[in-house]
This record gives sequence, C-alpha cells and structure tokens, in this order.
Amino acid sequence: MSTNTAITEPLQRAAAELLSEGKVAVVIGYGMDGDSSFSPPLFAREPQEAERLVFDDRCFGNLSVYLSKDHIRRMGKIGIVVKGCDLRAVNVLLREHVVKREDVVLIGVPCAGQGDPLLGKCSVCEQRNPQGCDIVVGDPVEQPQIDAAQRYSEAADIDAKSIEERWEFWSGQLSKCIRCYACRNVCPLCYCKRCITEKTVPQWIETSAHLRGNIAWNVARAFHLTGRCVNCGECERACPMDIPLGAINQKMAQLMDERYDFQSGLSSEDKAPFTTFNVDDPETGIL
Amino acid sequence: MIKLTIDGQQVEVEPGRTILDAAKLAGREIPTLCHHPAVPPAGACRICVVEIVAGGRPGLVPSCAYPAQDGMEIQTCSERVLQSRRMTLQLLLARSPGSEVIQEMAAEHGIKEIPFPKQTGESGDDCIMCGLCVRLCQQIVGASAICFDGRGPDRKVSTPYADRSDVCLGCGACAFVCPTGAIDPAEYCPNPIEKIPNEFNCGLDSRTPIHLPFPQAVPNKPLIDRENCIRFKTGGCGACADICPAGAINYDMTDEFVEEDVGAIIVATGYEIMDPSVYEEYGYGRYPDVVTSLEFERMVSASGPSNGELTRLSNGKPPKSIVFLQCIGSRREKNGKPYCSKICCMYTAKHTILYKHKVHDGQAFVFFMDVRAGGKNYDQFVRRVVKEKQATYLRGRVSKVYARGDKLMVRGADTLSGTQIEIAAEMVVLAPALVPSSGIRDLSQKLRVGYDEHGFLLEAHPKLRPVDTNTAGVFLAGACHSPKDIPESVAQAGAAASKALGLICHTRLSREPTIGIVDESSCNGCFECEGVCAYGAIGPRELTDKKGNLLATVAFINEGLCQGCGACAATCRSKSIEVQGYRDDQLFAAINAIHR
Amino acid sequence: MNSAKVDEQTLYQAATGWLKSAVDILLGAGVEVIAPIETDPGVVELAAVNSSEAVALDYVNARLPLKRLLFPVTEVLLEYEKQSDGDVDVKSEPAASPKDVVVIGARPCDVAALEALDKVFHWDYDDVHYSGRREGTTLITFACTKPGPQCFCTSVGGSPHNSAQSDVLVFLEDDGRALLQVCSDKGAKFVDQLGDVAKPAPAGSKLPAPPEVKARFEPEKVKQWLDESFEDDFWADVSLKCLGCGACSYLCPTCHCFDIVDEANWHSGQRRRNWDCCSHPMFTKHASGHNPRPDQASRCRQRVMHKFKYFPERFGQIACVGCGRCTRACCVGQNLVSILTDIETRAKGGANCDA
Amino acid sequence: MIQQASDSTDNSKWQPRIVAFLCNWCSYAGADLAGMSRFAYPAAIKIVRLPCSGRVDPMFIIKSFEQGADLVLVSGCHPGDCHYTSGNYHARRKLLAFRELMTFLGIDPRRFKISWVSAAEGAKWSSLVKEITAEVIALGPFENYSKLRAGGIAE
Repeated sequence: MSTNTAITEPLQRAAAELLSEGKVAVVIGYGMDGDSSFSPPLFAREPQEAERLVFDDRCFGNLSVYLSKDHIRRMGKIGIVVKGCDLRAVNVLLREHVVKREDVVLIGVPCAGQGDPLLGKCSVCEQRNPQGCDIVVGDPVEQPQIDAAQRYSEAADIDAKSIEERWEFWSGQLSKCIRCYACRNVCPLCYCKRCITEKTVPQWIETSAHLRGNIAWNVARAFHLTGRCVNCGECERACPMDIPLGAINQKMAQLMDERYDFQSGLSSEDKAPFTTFNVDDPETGIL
Repeated sequence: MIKLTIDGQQVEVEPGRTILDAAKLAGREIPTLCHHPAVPPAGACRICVVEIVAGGRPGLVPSCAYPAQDGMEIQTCSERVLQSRRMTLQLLLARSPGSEVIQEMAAEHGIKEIPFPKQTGESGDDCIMCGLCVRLCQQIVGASAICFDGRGPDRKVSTPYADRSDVCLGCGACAFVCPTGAIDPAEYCPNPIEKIPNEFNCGLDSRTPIHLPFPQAVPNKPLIDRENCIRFKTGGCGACADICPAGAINYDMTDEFVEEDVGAIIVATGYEIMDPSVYEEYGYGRYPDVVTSLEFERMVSASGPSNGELTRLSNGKPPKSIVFLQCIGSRREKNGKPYCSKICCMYTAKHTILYKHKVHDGQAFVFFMDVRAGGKNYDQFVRRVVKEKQATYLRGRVSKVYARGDKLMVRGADTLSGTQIEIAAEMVVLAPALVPSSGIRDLSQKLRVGYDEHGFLLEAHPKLRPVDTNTAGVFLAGACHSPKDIPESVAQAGAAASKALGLICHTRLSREPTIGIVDESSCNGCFECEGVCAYGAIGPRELTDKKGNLLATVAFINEGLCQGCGACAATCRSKSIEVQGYRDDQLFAAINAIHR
Repeated sequence: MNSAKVDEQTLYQAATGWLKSAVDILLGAGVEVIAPIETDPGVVELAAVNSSEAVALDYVNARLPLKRLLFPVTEVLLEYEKQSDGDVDVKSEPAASPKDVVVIGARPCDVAALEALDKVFHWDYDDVHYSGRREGTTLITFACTKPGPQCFCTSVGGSPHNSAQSDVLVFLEDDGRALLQVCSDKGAKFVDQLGDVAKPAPAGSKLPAPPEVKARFEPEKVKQWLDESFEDDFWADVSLKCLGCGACSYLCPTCHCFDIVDEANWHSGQRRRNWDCCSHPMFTKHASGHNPRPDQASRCRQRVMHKFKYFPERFGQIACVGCGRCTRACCVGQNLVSILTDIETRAKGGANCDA
Repeated sequence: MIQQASDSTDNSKWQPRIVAFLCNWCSYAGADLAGMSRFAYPAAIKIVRLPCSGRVDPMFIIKSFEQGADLVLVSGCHPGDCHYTSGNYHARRKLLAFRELMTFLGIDPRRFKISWVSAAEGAKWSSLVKEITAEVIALGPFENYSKLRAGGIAE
C-alpha cells in the first residue's frame, strides 16, 4: 500500500476548495481506514474533512454507485472522485438520465491501476486518464496500448470449455449463490427503484436460493447489464460467495464489442446497443 | 390592337403579329414551307406570298415574315399571288422533283409541266434550301450543328467540313420541322439517334419528349419527359412554351414531395405482366411476331401504334393465322408463378374476336390448360367464341415455337385428341402471368402491410376481412392484392372506399386498447423505452407533489400514437411498462398454462 | 466460559490420526459428517465429507456460518398440488431428516451463535424444521488457535475457547493429537463411539491458553447509549456509505430473519422459507407502498439495535458472537467494531463518528 | 410438480414440449395459414401469441424452461417486414445476445430457436415445426432443467 501524494494532496486541496466555495455539498472520495484492507468510501461535507481524502492503490470501489442513492442526492450537488474506469459508469448514468451533468462535479484521478498485484481489469485498462472531468488532479499516467483481444481474457477461459464443462462449472458456481443481492446493490448501474426480483406479480425470478432461481436471477442480472456494464468488477468484489460474476459481464461486453462495435460508457452520448439496431446486423443462427 | 382586312374580311391582331397570323385568324389558308410557328421567320421559300393592295407599300410580301399593320388590305389569292406561287413551285419542282410534298402542292396549283430542267441525282434532292432546319438548330435548339455550305448549285445543308457534328444532340427537331422530309439527323449526329419508345404502346412506336401518357389519361394533359427534352438537356429549344397559346408550360416546375395528413390509405397499385422471354421455348424477344397479349391489345387498338391495323411486326402484313398461348408462367410451380392469373382466359376469348374483326379470313388457335370462365356470363362468352368458330380451342401446352421461312411453327399437344400438333402461324400471342407492380415491397414496408412470396399484399383475413390489412387504416383494392378482373377490382375498390369512409367520418378515433402503460411508481426515467419506440409515442412526464416540487421525471406513453408492439416493455428493466392485453402476468399465466 | 474451570473428568485425549478414525467410524455408522473443507482457493466451507482427507484444519472460520446447516438458505415448508377433482392436496414437508449429523470443526463463535437461534426458534412457537435438525446434530467444535484480525468474540462475551452449545470442544495440537472436552451427553456419546481412539486424559492435563483476542468495547455501555439514541443523527452519518448489500446479514451466524414465498405453477407449488436481511429496503416495505424504514440510516440502526438492544432485552443475550464476518465481507469498509466503539465513546460522553 | 417431476424422469412417457412465442402479425398468422391450408405439424408445440417478437423478454424463455419446456422458439416477421417497423430488429439483437449468454453459461443453445416466418409462409411454419420437433426428440428431455424442476439447494 502506498499513498499517492502527488494526487492525494491536490485532491484534498481541490475538494476543500469546492466545499468551502459551496460549489458542492459533498465530495465523495476514498478515505484511509486503519482496519480495512482497502481505502473505503469517504464523504467529505466540510472543507476540513477533505484532509481525510486519499488516493492510493487500494481505492477499489466504484464510487459512482452513490450517484443514484437518494440519501446522497438529497445533500445537494455532488463532487465525486472518479478513476477513468469509474467515469465509464458515470457516462452510462448520464446517458440514462439517472444524474444530470450539471448536478455533479467530476474530480478525475489518473490511475495506473489498483491492487498489488494489479487487478485484472487494471492491467487491461484503457482509461487510465479520465476524460471529460471538471477537475483532474495530478499528472497524467502512461497509458499502455491494449490489444482488443486482452480486454476479455476472463471470459476467454470459460469460452474455451465445452458446453457440458460450462454447465458443470456454472451450476457449481451459481449453486453457491445465497441471493443476498450484494452484486446488485453495489452495482452503479443497478439503480432500479424496483428490481425485477422484487416484482411479485408476476414473479419471473424465484427468490429462493436454489439453482433454478439462481440461474434465473443471474441471467436477468447479466442481461440487464448487457451493453451497459462497464466491467468495474464491483459485483464480483462484493459477492460474499466468490462467484466469478465478472466473467459473465465480460462475455456480454465482448459480444457487444464484436457484434456492434460498442464499448459501454466511453461516452454519455452513445446509444446502448439494445436501444438501437442496424438493418444489416448479424443474424447467424436464425431459422 | 391592329385592324386589317384580309380578302375583304376585318381582323384584329396584337402588334408584332405577322400577316400569316392574321390570315389564320381570318380563316384563310396560306400555304407555307419554310415557316414554323416556333422558329423566327425568314421568308425564304416565298410560297406564302400575299399582295398588299392598300394600307402599306403595295406589292407581294411573304406573309410569314411581314408584320401586320393597321389599315392594311391584303389579298391572299389574287392572280398576282397565284402567279408568283406557281413560279416558285415550278422552280422548287425543278430542284426537288422527287418530293411528294412539292408534287402535291404543285398539283394543287395546277402545275403539270415545268419549263425548267428537273434536277436529278446528287444535285437534286428533297431539300428546298428553305433553311428552316438551320434556323431551328441555331436559334431554338441552340446547338448550331448544321449550316448552309457551298455556293450556287453546290449550296446545301451540312455540318462544318461535312464531318459528323460534335454538337449535334440527335434531337431530331430538324427532321421534325423539315417541310419535305429531306433531312436525316443520323447523317450528322455523332451518336445513334434513339427513338423514345412509347411506353403505353409497349414500345411498339415512339413518342416525343412532350407527350400524353396515354389516351384518356387523368388529367388528360401532356407531360415533359425530362430525360429526353432538349430544354432540360441543353437549356435550348423551349419551342413548346413559345407555341403554347395558354402559356401552360413552365420549365421551372420540379417533382416535389407532397405531404398530406390522411385518415386512411387505399392501395391500388395494380399489376404488371411478367417478362415471357425467360421461357426461351416460346421465342419471345427472338421472333418479332411473338407478342404478349398486352402488345396485341395495343396493336388492335384504334388508338394504338398502328391505328388499329393488325400487321406482323416482321413484314407489316396482316397475320393470316394466329396462335394464342395461355398460362405463360401462370400455374407453373417451377420457374414460374403457381397461381392462376385469372384474367387471361377471358381476354384471350375477346382477342380472338378482335382478331377476326381485323383479319376476316384469318385462322385463330388457342392453346389452353383449362378455360376458367367463372363469372357472370363468362362461360357463355367463351362458348360463343368456340361455337362461332372464332377460334379453335386446343387443350394442351406448347413445347416449342420456332421459325420456318416467314412462318412461326407452333408445336404442341392436343390432349383431347391425344395428338401432336404443329401449326404454321404468322403471329403468336402469349398470355403472361400477372405479377404485382415493381416497388410493391418498398411500399408495403412503408405502410407496414404484409405481402406474400410473390409480392401480393396480404389482407387481414382471407375470408372475413379481405379488404382490410393488418395495419389499421390501410385498405386494398384490385390486383395489388391478387390477380383480379375489372368487375372484381371495382367491387373491392368500392368496398375499400366504404371502409375508408367508415373510418374517417367519425369525429373520434376508436382503437384497440392493447397499448402500453407506464407504472409511474417504479419507472426509473432512463428513457431506453423512448429509444426503441418506432412511433415516437414515449416522452417525459414530470411527477410533482402537491406543492409542485418535481419528484421524478418518468416515461409517458401517448395512447394515440402507441401501437402496442411492446418493444418498450421488453426493454424496461424495472418492468414498469405493460402492454395491455399482453401484460407480464398474462404471459406468465400463458406460459404456466402450457405446462399444466 | 473460562477453560480453566473445566471438569477434568470430561477431558479426553485423542491420539494422532484420531480425526480419520472418527470420520470413518461415524460414516460407518451411517452418520452424516460435516466438516470444514476448502471449496474455493483460500475458502473453507462446512460441508459433508466422505473421508477425513479433505478436512481443512488451518483456517480462521468458514465462509458461511454454521447456522446454514440448521436453518438453510432456502427450505421447503410445504408443498401443494391441485388434484383432478379440483381439490388442493397440501403436504407439509417432514421435519428435518431424522438422520444423525455430526459437525466436526465448526468454530466456537459459530456454535455459540446457536444459543441465539435456539431461543428464536423455540420462543413462542417451536420451529420443527429447525429443532428437528438441531436435535439430530452433534457439534464437535474446534477451539480457535489463530483468530483473524476482525475477530472480536471477547468483546461480546465469547472466547476462542468458548464451549457454549458445543457437545465436544476439541483442542488440536500441532502433532495431530488433540484434547477433547466433553460438554454434553451427545458429546459423551460421540467420545464413546470413538472407543480406543479417545482415552480419558491423565489427571492434571491442562488446556492450552486461548490466543489473545482483544476486547474492543463493552456491550453494556453500547446498550446504554442505544437505549436513548433512536433518533440520533449518528445513524445517518454512520450509514452514509452503506449500500445495503446485505452481505453482513447473510454471513452473520446469528441473523435469522427470513422471508416466506410461494413458488408455484399452474397446478402445484412449494412454500419456501428463504434468508432475508433487514438492510434491504424491501424487508419492511408494506403492500401499500409505505416503508416504515425508508432509508439506509433506519435500516443500519435496526441492525445494530436488534443485536445489541432488542435481542438482549427479549432474550437476555447479545445477538452477536464477534466472528467478524460482517466486517470482512463489507465492500465499502463498514466496520461493526468501529461503529460500536464509536457508540461506546459517545456513551462515555465523547463525540464524532468515523463515517 | 411432484407428478411432473416423476414424469420427466420416466423417459418412456416423455413427450417433447416446445413453447413458441409468435408475433401476432407474421408468425402467428403464418401458423394460422398452415392450419387453414391444412398443413399438419406436430402438436408438441404450444404457442403463446405476442404482439411482436420485440415484446419477448428473456425471462419468458427462462420461465418456459423452468416450467418444463424442452425447446423454446421465438418467431417473428422477416427483417424489414415488422408490422411495427423495427420490433424484430430489436428482438434480433436481444435474442441472439441471450443465446450467447445461454451458451456461455452452459445452457444448451440448441434448446432455443429463433425464426422468421411470414404470414404467407404456412408451409414454412409447418416444416419448421416438424424440423425442430425432430431435433428436440433427438436431443431428448432438457436434463439441465428437468433436474432443477424439483428445486432445492445444491449442497
């Protein structure tokens, strides 16, 4: 663990300035927590609280999840610390009218990657330097060229299996699911006022934690994120049962990339692949 | 206005008009050769001379070029005038002894012999050197492709250096105006002169760029074919606008999109016939005397290309024997259309009668599969044709049509007598299958009306709703729906009109209730539904509390625009949109019920 | 719960290899054996075993608590089916299988948590599903040797050597031998079954000293403050980062809330009981749409209040055994211990929380 | 459910069940035409009528499998012919993605078919149903799901 002072200090200054000038009501960032193995979210509401903001290589969380939370929005205008990858989620939220651009101040932090060793998603990160933020603190970091084939390596491991092996693998993994919905609740894009599992008439998804219900839930979750998921990996990080949810999301992202040349969250203007079409879209496999 | 007297008759003309114009108004005919109303006059041929007897400088003047003046007194047939014309005609006859126009005109003027030697061979041709074509090409067409060349006896109309002209458009206007038919633009034009085929007559004759689309067209007004009109090609000409007394021609008019808000649409796009040349065995396209029934229809029509005279296209003689072949492409599973084209049996029976009207001593044969004469008095009509020996009906199909000498040998089977038959015919008429108009698929996709594999539009129900389509407000009439004859088309058109009136005569629109509704309590307001709505039926709606504070912006479905497809419902992740009649709980129950 | 007070008569000594023998004997007797096994890399779960080979000994705690064996994530309460005559045939699921189960290797905190569950499930109504399983289960607990950094059992009245609810508490020794402390009749029966493998420990045998788990707060002080602080702003501050993901509750060995659902099709169905969680907004949402706990603050408060105020008031004990799973599982670093120490500070007149 | 579960395990009694979601304007009308034209096809197929293939939510398909479908078919208008202009284009993207998701999760993609059948294609409908019925008979009961039918957590 190492605090990145080149970012932390200007970050603290910028946050204190925003708060003292009244430009935002709260700055959502990362703070130090002695007990925790990572830097958890921190809400600075007074200029002096900005001193507790940090940026280091343990800032795993995607803070954009808070943008849709009522108790945070009620505070007023939000300043939020975003890494390049988090910004992709913010873009989706902007596109889906969850948050208005004028209601949020984006404080971008260049990020050379999180975790030691580097998280898988960070080693193939193509957004190390956030674009389009209101403020960027610290100097840009080097952006390595990423081969498109590297983007979806987690999915590739499972793709290599036969259909029976995959069933074996996933029925084992999904059997573990205890239906706590942590994956949903930490997902910045699962902001539904009423989740499909909570709709009881009709109850499309059985809420019991048996494989049948677990498949239905995980299929719905994956499908609702198709073309939207920015592969921040929070669902997998939150899963108390260590189910490799990221691989499913990655597979669907790969599909959207390959079929429709679409990567979610690169801009807030793009149309999501399921809200548009091309007359000559691929149609292999239709009778 | 200018007042003058012509042959004792008072006329009034506008200033600038010629004596010839005034004479026309007075109903006096003056012969002309070098005159054309669209071309500025030259007074070159001097056939149109008249005598000014008072009100001007007395003497002979060319009426086509001489302006009418107030108080003039004109004689068009005085002895002096006639003497002058006779002399002119004698000279013209000497120059162009072969010209029928000149011969006729000379005969009208009582000229039998001429005192001058008649020119023959190269030095004498039909050209009377009036220069009308040259003036036209320069001043009207604007091409200046032709001019006078040489002097004295060598003078002639030609191109510079007598080469093929680079600037000749091949428009043919020179030939059109030439009084003696002496000029052939093919001699000057660098490109082959293409005639514009007359579409209505199946290309059996040609038409001008400005033309009536077909007799009894509605509106019955000429139109200009931009592709071929000199005005549009070069900016020259404009003769039609000069001539049109009503000033109705406006070259600035362009095609335009006309948008109308309508409450109903009736599709009546009709049919076309399929091209029978795909069946090589019948020789269509290879032998000129193998024609389609539509071509035959035009050939025997009084308003057709041959003014109703039925002649063979190969040699211009009337066909003494004719064979009609039925079901060309119809009722043919392979390489054809499996359906019956329905109208051919009846029109062929009619054609045999028309043929006998044209060629009394001709012999007609009909090869048929079945005679399908279902309709009021139809069967009686066909039986009459057979009984009255208008035609010999042979049940069977033709395997081959081939040429032998100037005849077409039609080889076929007569399945009733069980014999092979070969008929030496002078004309063969094919009855090709009816197909929907080209472009029907584009139209149906625009109107969201289904079509079958052949392109015929689909009715909402084959028995119960044969005039409606599945798209509310769109109705079908005629052969766009299936092959139909006139009474059937008229009946369906009447029904479609009634259906349309029934729809639009109400002040309120009633419609299916199966449309989308939004659950505002759970809508996230992401508006992905808006993105998939093909009708623009979804928009934002602001929810406020009693004090007017904005609580949320949610989706709102306009029930007048929504068609109930449910794309929004499938896109809504929070399941906040339901399609009434296809609600989630209903579909859930349907899925459950399947597995009971 | 002090290991020094153990009656020496109940102490047995087991030789190296005792675990294998025990598993073999139990399996041979047709008993289902549950033991810690490594299911995913670095992850230990209590699960049925066929031999002692897979049993993991070096672990802090199982990912899911022991409660799931007695109170499963989902269980069928009854089944129903429409008959051809239109009547509905209802079948209650038989009370948990009569098969005997021996759980070897749960941690003392997980086992102690059953005390809270026993009280809930036998309170005003005897839950046959739970108690049937509970009766048939023998708990052979492994005393903790290496508590994790998030463990705080000593703050809530527990200890790494807590024998509460255990039938036998096992002290593993490095050389493969073990001391077995029999705590109940079931425990005695288990030791009997082992035969020669376990012999009474020589007189004067000493139990090892428990590893240190530092006490972090005093629950009584916490309750004092809770009694007066239902409306305190503290709850809003402390819950700011909580996403209500529920991982803490689902992994908690004492959390016992459930939801009952019917899963049915056209002709038949099941009524099931599934784990639920007070962190979820839906937990308290009424059919009318009204939610008495409308925000995360009130839900966070409920979780703390229930464990440290309501449950003690009703049952005389804290509904927390200090296993630390909630803190380990939280993806936003919400730390129950720091919340409780904050509360204690406030109780003592201090201020400011760590939001 | 108890009865059903035992049915599904008894292969001798097994009859394939195909659930078909058809759009109202093309495929449903095509199936109707097949009936009117007296084209016979296997009765294993059970039809749920929808306004448009664009109305199909993947949950319909999952629920059908849960309820015992051995094969699910979604059929709509040919591209370009949608009564609602673009519903089938949206369906095409979603349903093909859904099939990829199934494939990735190891849920046999051969159990989910997509087709375009127009209102004029009664004969195509008939032959399509024959074809997929033969295929599902060859595949046998959908074991992945029939095993899950009784429910219960995997320990």
